[in-house]
Amino acid sequence: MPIQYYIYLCLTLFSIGIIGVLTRRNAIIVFMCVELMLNAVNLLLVAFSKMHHGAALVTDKASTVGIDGQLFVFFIMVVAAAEVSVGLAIIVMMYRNTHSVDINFLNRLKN
Amino acid sequence: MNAIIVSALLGVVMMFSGIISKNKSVHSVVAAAGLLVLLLANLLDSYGVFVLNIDTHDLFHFEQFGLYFNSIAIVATLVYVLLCGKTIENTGVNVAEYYALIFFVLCGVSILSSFNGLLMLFLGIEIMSIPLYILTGADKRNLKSNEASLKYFLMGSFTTGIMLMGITLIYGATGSFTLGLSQTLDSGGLTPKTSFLQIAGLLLLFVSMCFKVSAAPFHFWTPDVYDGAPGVFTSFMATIVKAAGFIAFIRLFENNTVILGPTWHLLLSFVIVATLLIGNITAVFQQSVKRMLAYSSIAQAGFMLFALYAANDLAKEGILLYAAAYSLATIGIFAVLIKMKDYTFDGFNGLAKTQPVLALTTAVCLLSLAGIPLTAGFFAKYYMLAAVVKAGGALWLVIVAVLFAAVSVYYYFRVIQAMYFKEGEAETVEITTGFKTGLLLLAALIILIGIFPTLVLNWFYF
Amino acid sequence: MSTTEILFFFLSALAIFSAIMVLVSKNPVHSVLWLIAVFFAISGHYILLNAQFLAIVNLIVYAGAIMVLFLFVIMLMNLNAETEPQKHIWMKLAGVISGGCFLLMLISLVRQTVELGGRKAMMAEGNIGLIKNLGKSLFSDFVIPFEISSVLFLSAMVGAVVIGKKE
Amino acid sequence: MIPVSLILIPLITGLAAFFIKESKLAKAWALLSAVITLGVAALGIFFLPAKDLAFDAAWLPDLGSRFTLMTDGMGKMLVLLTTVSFPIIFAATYHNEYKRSGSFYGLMLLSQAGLLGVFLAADALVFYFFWELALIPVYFLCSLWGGEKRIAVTFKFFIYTFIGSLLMLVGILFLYFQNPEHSFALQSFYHIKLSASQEGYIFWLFFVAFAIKMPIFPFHTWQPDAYEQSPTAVTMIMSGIMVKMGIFAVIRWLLPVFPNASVHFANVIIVLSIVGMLYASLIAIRQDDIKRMIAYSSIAHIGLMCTAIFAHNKTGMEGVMIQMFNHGVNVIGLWILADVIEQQLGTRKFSELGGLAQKAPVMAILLVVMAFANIALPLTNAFVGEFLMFNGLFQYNIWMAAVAGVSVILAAIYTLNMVQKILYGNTVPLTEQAKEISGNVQWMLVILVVVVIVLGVYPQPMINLTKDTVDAILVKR
Amino acid sequence: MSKLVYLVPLFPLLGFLVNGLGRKSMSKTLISIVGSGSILASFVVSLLIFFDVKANGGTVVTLFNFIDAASFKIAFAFQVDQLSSLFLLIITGIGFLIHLYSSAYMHDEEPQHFARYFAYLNLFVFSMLLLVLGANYVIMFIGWEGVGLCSYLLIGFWFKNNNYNYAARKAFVMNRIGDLGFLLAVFWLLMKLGTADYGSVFANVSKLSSFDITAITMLLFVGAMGKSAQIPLYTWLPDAMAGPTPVSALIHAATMVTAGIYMIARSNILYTLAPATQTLVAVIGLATAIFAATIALKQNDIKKVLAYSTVSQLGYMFLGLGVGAYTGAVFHVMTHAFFKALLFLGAGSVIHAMHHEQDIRKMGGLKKYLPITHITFLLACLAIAGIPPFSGFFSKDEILTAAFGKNPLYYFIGVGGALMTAFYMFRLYTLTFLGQFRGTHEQEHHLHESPWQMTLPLIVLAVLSVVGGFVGIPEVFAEHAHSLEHFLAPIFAESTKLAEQHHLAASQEYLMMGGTTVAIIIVIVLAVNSYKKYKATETETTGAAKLLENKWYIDELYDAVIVNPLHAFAGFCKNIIEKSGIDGVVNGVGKLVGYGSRQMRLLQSGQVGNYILIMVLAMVVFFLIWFNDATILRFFSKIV
Repeated sequence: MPIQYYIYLCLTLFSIGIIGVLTRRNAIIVFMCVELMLNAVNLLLVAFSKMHHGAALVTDKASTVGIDGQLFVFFIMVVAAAEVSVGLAIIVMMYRNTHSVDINFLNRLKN
Repeated sequence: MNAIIVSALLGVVMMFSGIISKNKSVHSVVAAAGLLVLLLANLLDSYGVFVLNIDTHDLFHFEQFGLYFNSIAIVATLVYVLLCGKTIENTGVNVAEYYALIFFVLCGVSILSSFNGLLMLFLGIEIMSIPLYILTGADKRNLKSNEASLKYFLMGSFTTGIMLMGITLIYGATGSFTLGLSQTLDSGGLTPKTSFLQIAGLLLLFVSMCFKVSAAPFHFWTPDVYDGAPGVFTSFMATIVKAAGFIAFIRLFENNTVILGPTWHLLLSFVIVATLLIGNITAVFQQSVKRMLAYSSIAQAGFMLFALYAANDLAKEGILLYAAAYSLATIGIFAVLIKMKDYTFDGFNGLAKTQPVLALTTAVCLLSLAGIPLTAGFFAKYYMLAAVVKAGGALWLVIVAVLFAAVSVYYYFRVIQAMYFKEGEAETVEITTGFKTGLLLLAALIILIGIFPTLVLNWFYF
Repeated sequence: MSTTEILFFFLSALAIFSAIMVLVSKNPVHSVLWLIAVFFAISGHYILLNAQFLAIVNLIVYAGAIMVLFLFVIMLMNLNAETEPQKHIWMKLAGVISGGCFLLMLISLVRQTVELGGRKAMMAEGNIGLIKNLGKSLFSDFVIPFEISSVLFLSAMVGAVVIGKKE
Repeated sequence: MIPVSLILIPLITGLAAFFIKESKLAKAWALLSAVITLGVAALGIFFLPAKDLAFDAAWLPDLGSRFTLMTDGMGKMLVLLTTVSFPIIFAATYHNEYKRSGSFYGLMLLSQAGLLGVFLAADALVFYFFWELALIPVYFLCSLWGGEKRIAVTFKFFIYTFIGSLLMLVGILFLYFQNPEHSFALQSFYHIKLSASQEGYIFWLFFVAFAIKMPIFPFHTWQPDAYEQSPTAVTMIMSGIMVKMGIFAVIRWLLPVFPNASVHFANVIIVLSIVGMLYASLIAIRQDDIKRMIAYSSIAHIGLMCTAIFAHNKTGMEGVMIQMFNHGVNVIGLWILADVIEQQLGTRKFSELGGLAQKAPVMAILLVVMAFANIALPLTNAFVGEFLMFNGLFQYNIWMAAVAGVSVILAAIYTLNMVQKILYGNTVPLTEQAKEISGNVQWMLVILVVVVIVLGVYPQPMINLTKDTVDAILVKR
Repeated sequence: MSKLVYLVPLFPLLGFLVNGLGRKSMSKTLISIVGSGSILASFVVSLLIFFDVKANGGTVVTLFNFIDAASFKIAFAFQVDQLSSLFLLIITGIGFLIHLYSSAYMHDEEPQHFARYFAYLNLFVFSMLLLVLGANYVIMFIGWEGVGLCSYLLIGFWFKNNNYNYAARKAFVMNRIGDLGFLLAVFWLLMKLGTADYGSVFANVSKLSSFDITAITMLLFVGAMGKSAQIPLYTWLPDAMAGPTPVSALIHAATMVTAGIYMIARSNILYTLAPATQTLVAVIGLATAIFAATIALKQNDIKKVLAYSTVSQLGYMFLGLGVGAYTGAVFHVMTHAFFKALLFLGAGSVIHAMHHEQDIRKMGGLKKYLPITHITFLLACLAIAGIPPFSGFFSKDEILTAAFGKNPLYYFIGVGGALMTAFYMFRLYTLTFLGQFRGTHEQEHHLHESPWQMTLPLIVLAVLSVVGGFVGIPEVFAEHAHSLEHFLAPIFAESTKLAEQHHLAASQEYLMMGGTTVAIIIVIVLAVNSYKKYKATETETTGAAKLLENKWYIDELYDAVIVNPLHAFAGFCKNIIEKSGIDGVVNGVGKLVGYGSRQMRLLQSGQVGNYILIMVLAMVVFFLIWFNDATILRFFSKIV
């Protein structure tokens, strides 16, 4: 499968994530869109790792080139999980105080 | 390596001390002691003594530069804890946890000072950021604090996404997570012209790093977060963390600037000017000193970016000095600020009469931030400018910078004027003599560095 | 057109469609569900790329743990289409346009990266995605990041506790 | 060792002064320190061989900057001016009471240290340091003890000069990296080879800094306000000594380092200065405030010095040299008198004064002498200086000299206007209870008058003192 | 003897110091003794020097190096020769008499002002001596400005009266204008010759191009205009009458105002080589002579009349200089010093008697009250009118004759002036002494002759003005009778060599003398008759008379053309350019920053959405900046 296809796919997902962040007001949804961005990145990483792996296999049958990419994905998932726990905690704390998850209400701090 | 391990462990230790003792001040003491240990460990590191000897598989690259920065960060944190310990204890119930988080941040800092490869960069930045989201929101009842932390978190995670995309694109182009374009050039497959993919990746990385060091136009979180967060933690964020960000920034790009070529400098000078402009100009008309300091920290970032622009030895020495000078001064000011009842400029009116010592030390710190000679801040700025001039060209940039430095004098001196020349009864919470002596020592240190910057820097050449 | 290609396009289409649905659906709960769909699609891609471990982890961690967490929170706040705040249409438009520009930008660059010409992502075969190999290198070369990520978790945990704990 | 002690004595005594509580003691302390400094300076300048007037020590080795001090004729002369002025200023304002006088005199001494440092420094970085060190105490002095508009005014003054010095810093850096010897040493700066264009813009970086300090039209607007608002003792320092920093710097750091540029831009600068002279003189004519009038007249005089510098001939340069000293003496004398009047009658407005000559003849006489020194009457010190300077300018360009000469007439107008409005005419209710000036002030003024006359009749020693500098500077071209 | 020349200025200086410092402690008598004594002492020395010079020529006495600059040396040296020694005598001699006179005239002042007066007067004599003794133009300039200072101080001696102060300031400033010219001339000399010593300048005069010489002489003459009150810089002199009368006598008649003549006579060679300047000098001199005379016709203040007559007489001297009759000019300086001083002192004595009444319309018939004053005054009038054999006749005649030689027109205009002189002098005389007293009663009651300190100088000067002319008897009467000319010959040797001599036929000279004398006598009779029966009338004068009474409105003209515009422009600079212009720009920058600050704060909207939006847009921009080589644009064009 040509790598460009994966790139286009992932960039599209990524951009959709960005657009989500920009268009939604619900903090949770915004956060979800961020997760979407991360997933797009993950997929792209895997695709690249396979690409490099394939290129390496031509010369060396036992090469493990590209494995770092997949491990990177693993770490991204780890971090994502951690972020989610913290993020949701913050959102909940916010909700406790304001009974709203609308980011447009976050305007006490400005100028 | 020592710093990373020890700071992680110390984080755990702090949690235990939280379980064992309910006496808050104990935690501060433990933290201070821990920091001393950490400092020791880090110093040992540079002499080749390791807590435990592991093969880092080239994921780290320990060099004097990074280790030395660690020591600066640790010392700064120590000063911070000694000066602001009391306030931390009054911020909330989870004092021990706060300290633990601070230690985790330090762990992230020490990762960022020696990472080799984008993986560790990513992890380091996350370890540094996640505790900060918490600390920002530490004042749970305070809506501003909540808001700040949520803003910080949302934008931070968004930037994480951007950064990861950048890393991915680089990986796609080079097939490795190691730094620098040098490998990519000689490893064939690529046309001698650096690949667009890679450039795109680097740009995204650049953007995300700009966000972390609050360089315009990615600075927007800074004023709100610094303003909203509890003063103590703002001080920590604005100093050590930010400096660490710069160290990471420089280590990330120092080898690449050559290949990135002229457009890179164009882009960077654009960012620098924008940062200086927004930071300085916006700071002028702030009413709250805290928010003014937030903007001034943006302005200072603009100056620190010069190190990136020049990317030569002078710049690396300079950024270390800048980190030290800037951190010390800012910590000093915040230490005083959080003792004030009123964070506005008028709140400082007549401080010189009610609290001469505080006024004096604040003045010294402000002078240092303004870059007046005989204070550490002067040589910090001096190194930055010198580095750029040495790198050649871009004299216009330097001139712009000094003009903005003059503007910065305006808002820094507003505080001095309030303290010394305006009539008023500045109200503070009770001040211990220990605190005063601490401040005096800090001021003395700032002036000492200001007269003999090489005292700090000669360390750098052993 | 081989099955892989068919699957690829199907999964891609699914992923993009559900991603869009995440954005457009008024009800947060629906968004979550659509997002889960996206994750499934991506896991499918992993399998296509023979990255079985990641495929599983993705399902467990993301689709499983994280999304459920989201769901809980949303239920907890019982958010629904009515309570869902909407951005002003111009803001939305601006968001879409700028996001689109970003996308076009990157795509244009990709299209002109000559060295990608003819590079393929190896499908179906290649064993680096297998748990055995990943585990080997994770616990040899990448043990330090592994440990460090534990620190990360620890701090996240502490943070969550600090934030969540009642005073 | 002499130069170091010249800087250290005021520095240390100044820092010590901050801890003195009662004002009597503080005054005595400051006076004592100033006198000691004067003694040391006199010893060094008149009795010791030249080698004792140089000092060199490592300071920032890896920055290529050494703590180097040296004195040529001009340096000696200005050190003399500084060290002479301070005791006189302290003694003359001895009866003025300042709140927290400890800090006041501390800052005064610090500024003295800074000034001496500027005049002695032979290393660009050291020079810059002292340049600022001289500025900051003055900023605090003005803002703390000044008039009611002090904060805004002195702040303007501070930022104005600060911008200038920062630009100079950029210039210094640039030169440093152009310098093959990688040093900030003055001597090595003299050998730097710059391309014409580089010389062009770096020259301006420096000149703007100095022009603001002098000040040269149109960078002068901070000055009258600052002089008016700051306590007179400080004003004396500013106009008596600090403005000389600018001129000194131009002569030592500008002409030799940028020989071609300073010739190339000479016309621009001279025209600017001449415009400034006439402009300031005209404004002085319309002033109703003693301090502002003196301020503007001093702008005019400085302008003349600047023209003479850029006339690039020895005659003019000699004139500048001695005029730096003379202007310092004269203007300090005028300030003392202005202070006396303000202290006594609480006003500086001509329109509210008059007939003082009847009440205080001694003061009247002294004021008249100082006034005529200010308009460079022959046999007063200023005449010699202005004679030489105009002469130099004349050699450079007849018409410029002729136009600039008009300022001599204007000077007569505004100075005599002041004398007449203050001293002559009938007394007004305010001046009815005016008293004769007190002993110490009187004696200080008498000393100044003696200096004025002696240097007016026999200026040769001054000329000889600074001859070496003149030759050295102009030999460079 | 000449080696002791430094004593001459030294004594007055000492007198100045003693009187100045001891003014609190000394008695009036002591003060006047010190004051006058010092001058007497230097007069004695001057006499000795004079004869020394007469016997064995002049010399230069160098005291010390004044300025030893890179491009020139200026010695503090004294020039002792015929010219300077002659002036020494005039200055110290008349100076002494006037000091003596003052000791009585100023007796009403309280001691310290009395002392101040004498101090100033001594200081003046000192500077005047410097002026004439200086061996180079710089020293001369020192004296030149010094006398200006003293005149300033003495005009404003009664400083309570602000009009006096303004007069003083006017005098000083106008002198300054002249001094600038002088100074520039000196610079020019120094630039071209590297020296200002008379000796070397006159020796190297050949080194100067004719343009240089013309320029230098012109500039010097500007200086002379200021000091010697010539058109257009004369207006200060009448106002200077604000000073005490003896001061007017000494400074504004006898000595200071003749400095210009001295200076030109001193540099006669330069002038002889600059015919253009000479013509200018002659014309200006003549114009001033006539112009001032016309004004004098209608003045009613006794001192004002004398002042304008002084201006006019100075004009004659310049005419003399202009036509190359240097000796004549100097001669007239001398005689004029005698009779004009006498006139002023006489006027002083009158004013003294009249209790500071100066308006001649309120006088009259003083003949019987002040006999001595009257006689001496009459003699002086005859002298100035130029009635032979009084001194004025000879000197004026010499000048006019020379003028005739140059250009008959000069002569006739000059004679016209002389006639006017005669007229207004005798108008003055008649109104003052003849007819009957028009003053108030208690004035009349107090009228009395002045004490001996005042009358003695009058008598001495009267004698001098009668016989003073005999040192310069025209050649036509007797060969080598003109002893002054022979005495001064060495000074003017060069010029006389250069200037072509035109000797008139003796008969013609007799005719001219006779003619003028007759005319003058007629005018005198006319004047006396027309004013003998004068009654003070309040009728407003009209037409030409009004014009003359108001001095041709010259002061008003100057105010309108120069003073007021300057003042207005200064105000414009102060209030508009400075405040709004330059300082406005400076503050404007500050305001700009403030404005920018307030605007930029709005950027920080507080909305996370906006923040992120801006970030994304910034990223897009960055990409565009980076791939500015149209990479992206190319792609977009491909899509479209």
